[in-house]
Amino acid sequence: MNYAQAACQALAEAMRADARVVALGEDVGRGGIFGQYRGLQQEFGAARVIDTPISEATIIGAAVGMALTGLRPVVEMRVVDFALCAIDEIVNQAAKNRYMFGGQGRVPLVARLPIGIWSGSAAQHSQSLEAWFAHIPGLVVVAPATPADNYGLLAAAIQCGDPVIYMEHKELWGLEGEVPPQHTAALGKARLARPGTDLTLVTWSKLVHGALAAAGEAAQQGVSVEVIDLRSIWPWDRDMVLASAARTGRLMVAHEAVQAAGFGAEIAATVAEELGIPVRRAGAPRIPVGYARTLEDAARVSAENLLQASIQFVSSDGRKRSIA
Amino acid sequence: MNYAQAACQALAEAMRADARVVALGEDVGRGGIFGQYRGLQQEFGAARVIDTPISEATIIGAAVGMALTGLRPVVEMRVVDFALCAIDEIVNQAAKNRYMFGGQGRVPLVARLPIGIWSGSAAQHSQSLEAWFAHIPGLVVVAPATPADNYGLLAAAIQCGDPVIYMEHKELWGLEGEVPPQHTAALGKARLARPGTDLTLVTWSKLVHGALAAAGEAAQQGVSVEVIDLRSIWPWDRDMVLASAARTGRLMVAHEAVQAAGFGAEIAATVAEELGIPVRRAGAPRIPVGYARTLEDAARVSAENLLQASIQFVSSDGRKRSIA
Amino acid sequence: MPANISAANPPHAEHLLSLYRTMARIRAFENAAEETSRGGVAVFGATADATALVRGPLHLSTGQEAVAAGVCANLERSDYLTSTHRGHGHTLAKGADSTAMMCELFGRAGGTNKGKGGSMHIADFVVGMLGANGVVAAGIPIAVGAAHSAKIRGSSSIVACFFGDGAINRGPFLEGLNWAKIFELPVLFVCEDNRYSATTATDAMTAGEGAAARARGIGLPAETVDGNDVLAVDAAARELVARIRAGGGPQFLHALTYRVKGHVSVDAAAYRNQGEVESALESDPLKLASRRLAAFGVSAARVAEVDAEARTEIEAALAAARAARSPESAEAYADVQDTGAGQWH
Amino acid sequence: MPANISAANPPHAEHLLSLYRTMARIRAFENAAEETSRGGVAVFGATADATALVRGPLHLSTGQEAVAAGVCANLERSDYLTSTHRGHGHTLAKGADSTAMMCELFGRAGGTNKGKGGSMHIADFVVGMLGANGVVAAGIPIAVGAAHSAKIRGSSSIVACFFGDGAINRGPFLEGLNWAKIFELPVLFVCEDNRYSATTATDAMTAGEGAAARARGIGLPAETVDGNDVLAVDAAARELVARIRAGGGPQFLHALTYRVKGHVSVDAAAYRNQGEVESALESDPLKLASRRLAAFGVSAARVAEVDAEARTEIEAALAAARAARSPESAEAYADVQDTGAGQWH
Ligand SMILES: Cc1ncc(C[n+]2csc(CCOP(=O)(O)OP(=O)(O)O)c2C)c(N)n1
Ligand SMILES: Cc1ncc(C[n+]2csc(CCOP(=O)(O)OP(=O)(O)O)c2C)c(N)n1
Ligand SMILES: [Mg+2]
Ligand SMILES: [Mg+2]
Repeated sequence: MNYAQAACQALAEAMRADARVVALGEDVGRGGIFGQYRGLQQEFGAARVIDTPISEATIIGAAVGMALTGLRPVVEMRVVDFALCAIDEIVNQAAKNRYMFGGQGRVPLVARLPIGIWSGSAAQHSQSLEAWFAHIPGLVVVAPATPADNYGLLAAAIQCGDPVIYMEHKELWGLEGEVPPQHTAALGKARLARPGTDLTLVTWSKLVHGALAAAGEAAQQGVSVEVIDLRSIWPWDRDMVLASAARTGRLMVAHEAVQAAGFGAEIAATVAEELGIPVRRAGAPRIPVGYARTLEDAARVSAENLLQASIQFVSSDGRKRSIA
Repeated sequence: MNYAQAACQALAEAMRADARVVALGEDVGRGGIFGQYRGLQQEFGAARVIDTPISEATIIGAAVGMALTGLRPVVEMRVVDFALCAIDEIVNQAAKNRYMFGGQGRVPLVARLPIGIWSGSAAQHSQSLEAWFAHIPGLVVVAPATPADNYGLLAAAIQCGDPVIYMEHKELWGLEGEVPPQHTAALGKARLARPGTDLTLVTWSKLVHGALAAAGEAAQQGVSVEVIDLRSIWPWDRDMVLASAARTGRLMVAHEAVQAAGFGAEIAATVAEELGIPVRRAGAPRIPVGYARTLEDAARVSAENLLQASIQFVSSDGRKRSIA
Repeated sequence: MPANISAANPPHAEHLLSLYRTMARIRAFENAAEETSRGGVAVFGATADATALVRGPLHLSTGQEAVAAGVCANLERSDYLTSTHRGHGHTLAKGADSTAMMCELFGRAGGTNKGKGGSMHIADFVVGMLGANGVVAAGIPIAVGAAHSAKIRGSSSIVACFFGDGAINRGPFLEGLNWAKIFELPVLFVCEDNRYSATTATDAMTAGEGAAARARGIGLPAETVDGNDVLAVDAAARELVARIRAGGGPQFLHALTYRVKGHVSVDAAAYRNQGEVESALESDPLKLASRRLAAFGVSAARVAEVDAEARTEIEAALAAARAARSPESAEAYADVQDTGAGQWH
Repeated sequence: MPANISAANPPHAEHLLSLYRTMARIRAFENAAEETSRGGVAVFGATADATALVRGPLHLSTGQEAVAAGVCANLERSDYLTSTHRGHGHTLAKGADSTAMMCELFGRAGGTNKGKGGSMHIADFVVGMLGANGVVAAGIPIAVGAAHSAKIRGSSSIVACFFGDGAINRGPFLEGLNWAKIFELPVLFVCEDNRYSATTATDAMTAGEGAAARARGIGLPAETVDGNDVLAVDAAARELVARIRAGGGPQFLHALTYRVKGHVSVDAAAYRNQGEVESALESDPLKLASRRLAAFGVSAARVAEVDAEARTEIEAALAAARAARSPESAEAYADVQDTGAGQWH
């Protein structure tokens, strides 16, 4: 089953089990442009799988109104970049509603905002903004890396009673992988993707696959890298990360997002505060993603980057500059 | 001269010197609701100090069009919270324009997005989102703490050829302070607000004043805190911060913004990576700002908090938990 | 309070008196709120001190009460309502308890929002009041979603969506009306046109013929009404609500009124001319209604009694709010979210 | 190429031939782009491989060329234009060089955008083309700002602002039109209505009578035109542009056309019925124009010659783009910003 089909199945099962679950967004009636809603309008009808106008602000805003009044909307934004047209609705409305109104209402909506570089699509279609949403109280933020987790985490997100920013990856839709029957994945729990002893490498989304490739290669070179697939960005699995980092004595965080003020900073800062061990980050340079492949590649964090950074880190004293 | 007047003067001088400088936004014609545009429409006319409809998306979008075609717009958003209605225009348009079009155009606009808790105004008027903009390539991010810097930095921002997110503080408008004639302040340069030897405390905006109060008190208690007013969030003055932290051996970053994924994480992570010294953060809890004073106070970082955190930090071994 | 029909007061007089009562309660509530808000906010040159009981920006609907009263008289408790930053009137008219509301304005734990929202976020979900909103026009999509939900759930609830004249220049106005119409949703859009957007006369910022013309351009039937004449508002709303309940889809009401006070309580509104305000005061909705009541043969004493009752109610609300407790600091950490709620992480 | 007026080809025929030439160039450019884009993007079930010369989503305006040609024939080089994701036609018609454009689609350093933008962000500021845009409706406020700027600077430039039928349901449509009208700005809004928004038939998503009715609701004069008839578009645009240049404020043109291809090049558009497409092909704008040319007495050979010239031009563009160099990695770090540009910090 591929990543798109896995999400589709989780949504279909949720819709079968609970009449309150609806889906809405542009092009969902024809299955979504990535096939992530395939067959759903046929099964559940146009009243529950709702084609909408190109009105991102109102797609989210209406979902808030739906959620407050008894539905559990799953909201399609196509890519996180377009959700920037609906930020008031996500941040000022969905995220704050429960608090601002003293718990009178709840906003159980799932907003699908895929992240990542979408090859050849350039600056306005290639952003990874998970750090933004982690910064906003009231939101849960999820970023599945595999078909199994896209199944399990989407199911969990629909169950969650609060707004979930559900960040699939723009280029994982076709990824094949096994989805064990009745597979579950809990919000806030990371996955130990590969055990290791010299270095803890924390990452999420598509880069998990790059990290695993790097770890495999590093092992050949005698460096044992533990790879953690964070899966949830908020809440993030501090326990697993801190335990692993305490054990290996070194932490590296890698993400596709721009490194500056990315979520890697939160993890690195936390580990530095809590454990005082050496930390490193590997994120994208602070440049927009360019169109030409050479430019796009300059904005990518590759398996090769992670391999080199890991080996260099393990063989260093842990600080980048000496204190004069 | 107060903080609002200082900005007003910088803008007036820029408008006198350069016919390309215009100001636009809601209520600017009556001086702005904080007096930050007082007298400007009288002096420069309604064609250059432009009253606009309540259309945040188009206020920024139009400013992009103006900037591309020869003007230097200064854009009023009242508070950063309302700028959330214009995020596509800031992030996908203003920030990426120069790059995406291969340098054909430049977007010399200054968007004024005041941050901070605005007492009694609750969740939708009390956010500090500087970390968001620091994460976006193409943007400069500024947060002045004093009338002098609001004068000098606004002047510098108007000179800057790229989009500047200019973040005054919602509660500093009435702050009085001296503005030396011909005062200048460079983008990207921090200010050593108070020298010290035991701990480097980096902060910005209104909290600079809280940090100075805490440092004064700490000195009484025998702890010498160096306070750095960062002033620019992007680019941030790595040189000054790293040099100071290397000297004192301890870094604390404090900000009014939510601590989780705040810009303090970037600074703490950088210092940990570069120097391997103990780091700490003091930001707001991850909760929306509540209305009642007790609730609002729970979301504030106070001078008292900073004092306690500083003293505890200096007297600790630098890590929060012991590695088992 | 059910209308007390007697021979001396024929039904239409009683109905008007009941509308008047709603307006009088709103007026009394807001006068009290204004009184207790002095020193509460730093804006328009005012400085805040720590003494105010009502903190932060306080937006009064003084002079606009007929819109809230006339529209809400046609709503059931099970209907929904979304409002703006200027929402006390809508909330009271929808049936919220004035004591719980005053407690909220005082930031008390027993307020409608547990002290978390204040005036600008006043809400009472139990009576279907889904919230004031600090962001202009942001209530529109939420209202539309609530109506969409009612339709999907097969509920008979309808939604009244209030917004100001300034809001029709924001994107969600277009998006929300379009959405409501293509899905034929049960929403009554109410543009409460008080001629101002903060310090700006809205007219100069609004192209074309205004709210109703725009609504029609998006395919919605639209009526314009004298928003200071509570009977006119009531009659128009009755008609539009009946169409909505009959499945006629979204309807639009443009109510012309006037913002008698400043934008927020500390705004002296020196930017407009006093003559304009004075002539507007001539058509104060309570004044108009009491003249009409007199014409209907309702005695001045009876009207004064209603005024007095309203004042008494609000005095009691004030006293209760004064005595009520503030939330504990720890309560700041509740109601955030179930998964991932913490203090710092 | 200046029109070559002769006795055999009276002026209107030469004018039509020149419009035809623009359309033929667009058609040839897009056919070539489509050809070289195979394997370039993962969407609609397609998978991307590394071989494509044109990468990423490629949106073709095949069948819509008359709108670009007819409108831009009335613009000066000093006028501005903003476009959408489907912007090759507008860009060529505004005067951009096809080789520089093809280089951009190939991601070459010598492309209009130095390889940084690609098809979806094609721009040529030298001819006033301020950019395609990957965000629906986002060009509208930018166009309005450019017009506002022209007015402030006392420039005589006007702005043509192209957007699709789907864009009229986004907030910036309302905000931008309102803004243009209250400031009486020199903008020609052009809704290029190809009946589809990605896989969705726009009609069902659009309340009321559509684009022109909405524009009128906001106070703008609006005309509707057959967008496949290049002479009709040209005539309507000439009239509206003349009004704008005469200080008549913003004008609105609703051009009805049809999206012949899928949303992006890999979209087979299986969601619509083939009959619809076939009947649309009957009124293909090039076909219509060549029939009209024949009626005007222009020989088929003359038309074929124009077609051939267009193909030759695009062959040359393709060859140049194939031969051109890609940007160096280091160029990824240029054009970000002056202050605060760095690699990671
Ligand atoms: C998106 C947004 N922009 C600006 C503001 C600041 N603001 C608060 S109320 C107001 C005026 C609103 O005018 P109108 O909609 O007519 O409502 P009124 O205040 O007259 O009731 C403004 C500009 C805001 N709250 N939200
Ligand atoms: C704000 C936003 N939402 C969604 C998209 C995805 N998208 C790209 S083109 C398109 C359809 C646009 O339809 P229309 O405006 O009619 O233009 P057309 O493609 O027909 O030329 C959509 C939904 C986008 N680019 N931007
Ligand atoms: Mg108003
Ligand atoms: Mg279209």
